Amino acid sequence: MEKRKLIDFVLALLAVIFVIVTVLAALYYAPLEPLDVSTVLYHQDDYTGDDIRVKGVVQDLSGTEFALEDITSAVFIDVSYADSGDLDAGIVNGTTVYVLGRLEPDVGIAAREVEIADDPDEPAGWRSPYSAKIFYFHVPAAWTSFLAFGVVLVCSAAYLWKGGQKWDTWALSSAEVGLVFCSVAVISGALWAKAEWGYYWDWNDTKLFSTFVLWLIFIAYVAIRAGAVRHESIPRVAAIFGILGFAAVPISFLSSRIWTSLHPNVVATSQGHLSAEAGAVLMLGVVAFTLVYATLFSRRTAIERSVIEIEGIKEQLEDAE
Amino acid sequence: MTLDALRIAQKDISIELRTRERMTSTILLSLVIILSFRFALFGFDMELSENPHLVAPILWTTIFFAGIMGLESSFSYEKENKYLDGLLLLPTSRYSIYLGKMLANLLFLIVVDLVTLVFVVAFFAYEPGGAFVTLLGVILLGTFSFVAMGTLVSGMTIAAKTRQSLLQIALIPLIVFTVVIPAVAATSKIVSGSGDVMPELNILVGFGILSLLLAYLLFGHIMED
Amino acid sequence: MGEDEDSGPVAIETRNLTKRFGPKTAIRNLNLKIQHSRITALFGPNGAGKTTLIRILSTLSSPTSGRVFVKGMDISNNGREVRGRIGVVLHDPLLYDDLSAAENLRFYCRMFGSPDSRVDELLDLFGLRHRKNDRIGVLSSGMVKRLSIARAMIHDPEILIFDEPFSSLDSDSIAKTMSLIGQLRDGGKTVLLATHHLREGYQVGERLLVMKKGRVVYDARKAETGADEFESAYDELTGAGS
Amino acid sequence: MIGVEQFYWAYLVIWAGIVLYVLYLTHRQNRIKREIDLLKEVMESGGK
Repeated sequence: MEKRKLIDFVLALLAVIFVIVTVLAALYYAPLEPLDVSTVLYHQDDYTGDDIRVKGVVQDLSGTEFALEDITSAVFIDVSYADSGDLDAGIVNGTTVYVLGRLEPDVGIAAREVEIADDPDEPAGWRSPYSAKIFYFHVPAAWTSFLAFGVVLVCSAAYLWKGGQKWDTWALSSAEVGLVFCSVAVISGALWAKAEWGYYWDWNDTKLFSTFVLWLIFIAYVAIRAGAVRHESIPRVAAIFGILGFAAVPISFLSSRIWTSLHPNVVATSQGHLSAEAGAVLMLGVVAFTLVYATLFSRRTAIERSVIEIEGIKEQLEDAE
Repeated sequence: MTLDALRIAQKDISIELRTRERMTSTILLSLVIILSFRFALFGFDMELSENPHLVAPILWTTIFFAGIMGLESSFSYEKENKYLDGLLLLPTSRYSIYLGKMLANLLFLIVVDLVTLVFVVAFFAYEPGGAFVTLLGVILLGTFSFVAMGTLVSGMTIAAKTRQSLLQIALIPLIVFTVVIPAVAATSKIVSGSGDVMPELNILVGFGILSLLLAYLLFGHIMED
Repeated sequence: MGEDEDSGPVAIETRNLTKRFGPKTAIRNLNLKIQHSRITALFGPNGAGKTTLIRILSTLSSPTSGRVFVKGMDISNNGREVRGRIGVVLHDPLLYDDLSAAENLRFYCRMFGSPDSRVDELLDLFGLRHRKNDRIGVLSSGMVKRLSIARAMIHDPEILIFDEPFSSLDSDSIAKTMSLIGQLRDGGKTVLLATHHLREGYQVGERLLVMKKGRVVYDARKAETGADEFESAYDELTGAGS
Repeated sequence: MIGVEQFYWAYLVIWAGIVLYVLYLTHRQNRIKREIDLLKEVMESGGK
């Protein structure tokens, strides 16, 4: 009993520490700094398939030189052309390049992906680059919800296979906590979409749609369990539903990769890879959210155990009568 | 197994013919929905002959609403009146019970579909013309797919013994992608006379068969106390 | 748990049967053998686990652990066969209010694979032929009870299980039901009945079992136990009447 | 388009949601603890 409390405490402490570190890192370590290009000293475009790779050396307003090396598509730039002219030029005088991570003069911005808009009227890069930092919370939240629903799948299967109260308790707890994280992912995504796309939700987007369905499924799961009389058939039905519902997780995860989707693919695709800084902060976020999940999960199971204890006591009382 | 399922379906149908409760209330609901659409669109001076793509949402909104209402009473009729144990005591597999219920629901909903189609044709002066057979095919397949999963989930929510009915909340996320969108998309294509509906039909048939398979695997588990 | 010393062929056997509903234990590690061609009466206060036991024996409910054999068949693997061998009369009549007596019986008759002539046979046996075309909803509760027994006997099962056969019946119907149960036993059927009607249960039963909190706490043969002796033992065990 | 500073609301929304959930869990836990204590009291006093 005491050991469990100690583990809970350590988990909660770690979660809080990691969350604070992530927030600070997202805000300060991986800032998006605008680099207002005043002069393009050297500039070269290479076409590889659909991508434009840009190399160049530019000066900002203060005259400091920055090397832009091997800039590929995707992630973090607002291209506001001073004079919309030569599209192929990519970077021209007056371009504002938002760079993820610290700007280090002279060292350059090597390997930091910057997207060059194809059309100045419809920039394909981030319209609202600061909002893109929600990425450090949105992705870990989505990942944690997938993890949580994975736990629901495993525990539900184990419950059907072997039986045993604890599997059911774990599945229920994981579903509820996972729903919280799924809500965070959906809401943060919608806020970001408003900033970036100009509207909260796009119903034609398969990624958004499938995640929404996933969200609905686990709302249904929690609703089936909520307030229901404790009876053996409910855990069994819920377990079956949890297994069916998990089918939406791979659909949600893969949808933007299988079908065309507005949703950016940043992690683990050929479309873009993260810079070392962004990757590090993202990993930090994933660890922090997983720890928060573990803490909440442990608390939720404790509540469920107490509920069962209460029912046990009540039964004892009835027996004593 | 099939014979048992047919007998259970026949029992449901003869009860329905006796009481006509389900059919009357569902068809009335269908009428109300269609009339609401009619007056809403009439207010905007819209005619279906000019906007044939409106047929799809009107038709399927009605069918899904009426269908959920019908599915809900399918098992709750047995449960609330405490007949369910009688079915479970029959020397047949649980899957036959599912199949029987599914067939009765399917037949019931097909009647509602046809009546709704008549309403749409009558109130909106919509003429399917040559597309009639394909339209009917899509409606039947959509209904089949909907009923196959709906009967399974209906059994589930009844077995869960929750106080309020959770059929809608549990069913809708499962059918949005798999039934609602393909059915509406295919109907839109047919009424506007453009596009190939085979991909949608494949999804509907595939999901219907998948539901039957899932029911085969799960229905025994669901119905056990 | 007292084993019955006169062992005949066993119709129903439970081995380490346990049933839990969440934290509640309805049946605790029950080992029970029910002999063939005999009337076993199961008594016990509410919540003793009688109904749960009957639901498990009739495959409506599955055990949490342990096994149950009906005529040597494990019910968890042979649900269909077991259901074909047993007739179950539950508290609810399991007859559709909206269908007539004959229609109800015909439905069950076909489902159990018995010939349709069995319907009239049973209606005659239970004296309900004149009401065969009436809806169940308009019949008296005594008639419905008799019909529900007819429903359970539609496939002429070897084992009959009754849950509270005497409740909500007038004394005349109770007497009829009791004599019917006696006839069944004389016809070589195995009968298990769960009831809290002590007197009636004692009268028809040959073996008397008392359950309390999921356990069998009393097991005796009627031939060796007087009615008063049984009643006082029951009161003492269950704490009733205090 | 939402401005840069305004967008920090989004982070607040996320964390506020999680904190609210933690508060809800704590509330439930406390309520259950009270109930357990009460039941135990009843059991000790009424256990004849």
